[in-house]
Amino acid sequence: MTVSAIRACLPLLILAVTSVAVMIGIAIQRNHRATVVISLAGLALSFFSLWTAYSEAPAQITSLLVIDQYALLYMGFLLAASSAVVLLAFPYLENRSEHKEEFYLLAILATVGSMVLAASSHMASFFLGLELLSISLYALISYPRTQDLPLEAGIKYLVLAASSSAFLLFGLALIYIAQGTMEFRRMAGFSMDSAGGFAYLAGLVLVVTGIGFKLAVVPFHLWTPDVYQGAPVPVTAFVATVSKGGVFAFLLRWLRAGGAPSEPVTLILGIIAIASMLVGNLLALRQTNIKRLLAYSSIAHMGYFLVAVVAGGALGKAAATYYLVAYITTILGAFGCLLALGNGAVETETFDDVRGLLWRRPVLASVFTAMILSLAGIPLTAGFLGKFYVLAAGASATAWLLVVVLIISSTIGLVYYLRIIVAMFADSEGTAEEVKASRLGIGPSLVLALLTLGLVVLGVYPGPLWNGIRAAAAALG
Amino acid sequence: MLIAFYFAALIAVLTTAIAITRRHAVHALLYLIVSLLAVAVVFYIIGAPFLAALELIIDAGAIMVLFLFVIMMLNIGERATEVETTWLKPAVWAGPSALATVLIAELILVAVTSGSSAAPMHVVTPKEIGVSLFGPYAIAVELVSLLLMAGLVGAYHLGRRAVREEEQFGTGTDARRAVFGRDAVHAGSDRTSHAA
Amino acid sequence: MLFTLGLIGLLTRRNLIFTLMSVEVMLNASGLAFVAGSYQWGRPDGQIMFLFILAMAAAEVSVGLALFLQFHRRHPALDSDTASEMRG
Amino acid sequence: MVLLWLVLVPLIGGILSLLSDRRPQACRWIAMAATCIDLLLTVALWIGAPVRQSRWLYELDYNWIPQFGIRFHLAMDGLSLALVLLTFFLGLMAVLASWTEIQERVGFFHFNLLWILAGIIGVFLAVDLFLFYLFWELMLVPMYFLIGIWGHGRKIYAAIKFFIFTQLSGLLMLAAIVTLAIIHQQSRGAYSFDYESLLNTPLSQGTARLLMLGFFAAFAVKLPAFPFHTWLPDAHSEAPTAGSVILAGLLLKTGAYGFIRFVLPLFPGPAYEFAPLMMTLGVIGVLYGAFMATAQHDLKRLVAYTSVSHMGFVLIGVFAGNQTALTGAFLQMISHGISTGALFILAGALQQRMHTREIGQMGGLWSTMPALSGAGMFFVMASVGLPALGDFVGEFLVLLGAYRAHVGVTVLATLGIIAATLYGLKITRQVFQGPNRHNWRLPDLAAREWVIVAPMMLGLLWLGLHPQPFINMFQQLSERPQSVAALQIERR
Repeated sequence: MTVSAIRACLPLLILAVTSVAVMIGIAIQRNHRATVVISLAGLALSFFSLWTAYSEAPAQITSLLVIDQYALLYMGFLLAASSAVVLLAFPYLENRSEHKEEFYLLAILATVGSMVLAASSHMASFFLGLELLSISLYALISYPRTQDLPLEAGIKYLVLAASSSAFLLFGLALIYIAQGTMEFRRMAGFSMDSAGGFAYLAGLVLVVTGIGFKLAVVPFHLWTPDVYQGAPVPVTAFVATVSKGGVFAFLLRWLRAGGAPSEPVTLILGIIAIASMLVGNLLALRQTNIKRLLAYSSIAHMGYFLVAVVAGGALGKAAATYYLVAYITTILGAFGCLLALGNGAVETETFDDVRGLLWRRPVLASVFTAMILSLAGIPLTAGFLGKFYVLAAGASATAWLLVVVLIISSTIGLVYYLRIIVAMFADSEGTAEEVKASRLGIGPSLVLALLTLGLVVLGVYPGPLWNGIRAAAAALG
Repeated sequence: MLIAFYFAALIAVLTTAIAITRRHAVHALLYLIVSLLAVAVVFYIIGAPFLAALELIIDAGAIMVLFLFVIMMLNIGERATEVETTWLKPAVWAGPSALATVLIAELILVAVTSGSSAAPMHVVTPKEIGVSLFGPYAIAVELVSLLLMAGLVGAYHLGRRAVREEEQFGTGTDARRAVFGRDAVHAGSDRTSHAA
Repeated sequence: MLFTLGLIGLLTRRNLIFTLMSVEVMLNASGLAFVAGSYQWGRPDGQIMFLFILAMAAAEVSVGLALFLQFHRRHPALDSDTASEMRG
Repeated sequence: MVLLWLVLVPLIGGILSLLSDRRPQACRWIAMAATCIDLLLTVALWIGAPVRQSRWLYELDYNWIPQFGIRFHLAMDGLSLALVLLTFFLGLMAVLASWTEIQERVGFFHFNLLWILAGIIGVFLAVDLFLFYLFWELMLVPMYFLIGIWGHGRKIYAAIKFFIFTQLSGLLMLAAIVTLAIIHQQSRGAYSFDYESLLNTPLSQGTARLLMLGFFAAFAVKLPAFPFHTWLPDAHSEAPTAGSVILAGLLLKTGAYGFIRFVLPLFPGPAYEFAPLMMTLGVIGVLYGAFMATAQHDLKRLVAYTSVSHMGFVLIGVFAGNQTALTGAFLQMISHGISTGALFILAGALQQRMHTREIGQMGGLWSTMPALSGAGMFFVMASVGLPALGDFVGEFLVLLGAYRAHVGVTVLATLGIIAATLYGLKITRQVFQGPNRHNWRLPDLAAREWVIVAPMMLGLLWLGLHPQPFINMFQQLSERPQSVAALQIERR
């Protein structure tokens, strides 16, 4: 390992060291606040070391990792999202009786896994990053291990994720058998017609299955609603942002590194995209639990991403990335609001819980409304510009079917987003007993404020970020 | 050689099929172990003796014992004793042990004949694995260590009893500690075996 | 072949221990495939991959079993059908 | 800079009134001040309008998202000037009309009201298509709240229906806009959403047709043209008075404005091709709206259907393909905004007094409220198209122009005017005149209501007796794009 290589993967190293530090800290003395401080410090240090790494980019670290502008950009998003989750989780965990500290340890490990995904250029690192992420998530999802719902969610996730990993591995193995290499770069020149073409194809399909599971797209979406509902809110936010973000970063790079997206994969992804958009939105219509609703809507959102991915080209990649950033910001904000609404013991879940919210806690309700509007893709929010870029990507690739489905399904989506808003604006006279509003801590308030700001900035003035994304996408090749 | 390969593979498939159709968890587990043994033999035959050993030690050994522990722990209670008596019947052990014997015989056969085998075969030695593990795959090894750490922490957190739970699972503690001890040992063995 | 069997096991058995075992079989099958690939190309990569799979399987199983233990304390049946309080 | 303030003042006013939610009276004054300021600004712009040299009277242009060629580009010509004037006039009336009607969450109400106005102004001023879409959407959300929170009856249903119709069509338009920009990029090498540069984008016949349909969807729903009108009666009748006024008086105009500003100049070829179809739709709208209106029992629903009828005239006028009809459509837009707005205000006033909108429950109101009934009669007559009032001029010019384009259409549309007298008579007979069977004893127009009704009457009279300033505003101050397009149609 040369010095420059170390500098290049400094963000990863720092975070890994942080996880060890947190563990040692826990071993010495359990102190919730100190653990949070260490974790945040680690995340922040790692974030700032991105610039150090940037000076070395692009760097190929052995054959496993490639630290280029693209990877660093995604790492930045992931780190930011992870920090937000940590800040949001603090008051949530503060009110619980069990051990709290391991949460941060696991969250940091999962973030490392996700970052490795963003930078991986080799099957082994991809697989290990993914597993690091999943295994941390199993434990995180069932973190309140004495309650039924989280346990159930954790078991469901475990069983399905483990089998999807097996699928993925088998697919990777088939590709390996067909090609004899595990580096993505070297796979590019492989042609379908040569020997092992069938194994390669089967392997591709299996890999797409595995990735599809992590992204929770139809037809691999079955776990999503249960996990979203069952897991504690910070973890749900984590699953929705850091986990999906990492896998998504990988997907883009993989398609890119394997040459132009090969025909069958694009076709499969296109079908998946359409199915996800429609199924996600239609099923979301029937939900009364907000967390489940957001789960189904996330399925639909993944469908929108895939539209940009399928569209391909420089515009498609950049659009997908922008959409991801917008989505991360928004969904973090939405879950942050849900967190702020609950008071530790009770989680806010149903429409009834938010009924008349506007008149009880106007500021929070406004923030939540902004988040929902962004999810729905109403102008002046990040979500709109994301959707705009995706639409532009789809139109420039003349994928008309996808564009039309996108339009129709996002109109369907409006119906249930509006239902949430309507519930918030309805009269609260019906629910006479006022939920005792817990005071928001400084951390969550800060996060929510920043997220709202980000939402508006992304929605109104996307120029700088868009430039960065374009550059990063260009670095991808 | 080829016959031996297919024979071992056949046993692997057969025992797996039996394993997943058994009603009793312990029976299934026993057959599964035999299946893993068969896979280990296959590894040996196709030139990965080091992996064959690892498969034996870790997969068939550690992980399966982990399963066994948990299955046993789950049955702690009133009906545990009578269930346990049925487990220990010789009939249960007959099938797996017979198959295992066959495998061992085959392994010995292969080991004896392999020296004289005509087919030139690339055998990946432990040294070769070690070199590439700490060469190009050094980062991956670090990742594995993080992975194991995550597993450890997660299992520790989830397995811990709830603070205010009744003491009815009193005997479980030691066993669980053993489980995690095993995990740690396993992690250690993984690392040390890399060094080999 | 092993992989398919594992898959069948996964789909048919409801008992959680069995599901986990089936997953184990599937992982093992993938590992076998990697080793076979390594054999075919005469390179150690596949075998190293198998090592990683082994490690990951161990971690996964330990977390999974811990989860099941916890679950068992609440629902002694250990049947994944009882785990359906939430609408699927 | 003034253009920016036109948009900003309502936005800021809205936020101010939201902040002073605790004191309802303050909110009302803030809202009134904001609309007044803007109204005065607009009048000043009108008076101080320079002699035209370029296409626009006033212009404002900033870079916004350069990567996509998106600019913050506002511009005003005669057409938008007139519509902006109408917007603030009706906005002021809407604020006054809801002075006593709205008692709950006053701050938030006025916030929504002012933001809708800002959105509408933006729509009228934006000449960057992306910006245009943005304002187009900005109108929707507050309108949704307005109907959904302060409406009556099945307000949620009406609000959602309104939202979904407009949003779906809006997204289609967005897709068309994006495609247009991409085609521009392919032919000229740079993305652009700017109106003027897109005007010169070369389009193949088929693409132009498809794109036009995208725009058409959005504008036809807003207008509303015949098959897309079903959201309108629900939304209009369930909305609070101010909401109905803005919906009928202003939101519908954005659809017509879109046709005149974008569809005709951007896609002259397809516009010409589709013109017969559009005029047919217009005629159907005229007749269908009029007959449906006659059959209604709900006063607000009745007025809502008259809007469908009147906007049918506008559609005919826009696609008739000559300057006369286009001018007629323009005048019709303005006067319909005033007359229908006034009718909704009066219907709201009646509802506030009688707590019903059933026409069957009314009758003989003349005896107890002579002033209100008189005003009602006046506006009904205007709506029916009585000479000397605004609507008459518009309809007359539309028919005159349409006669040149297509005789059959004109004859049928004239039938629509006759049908209009039917519903006009129905309102007059069953609401204001006849025996007072239910023995209503109700207070007559209050001073505040006089303040609302009188200017609207004056406005209609002005439009009816001396429409020349407005015609000038339309023909001279903004002649180029519209008339060019119209002439293009004529020439082929």
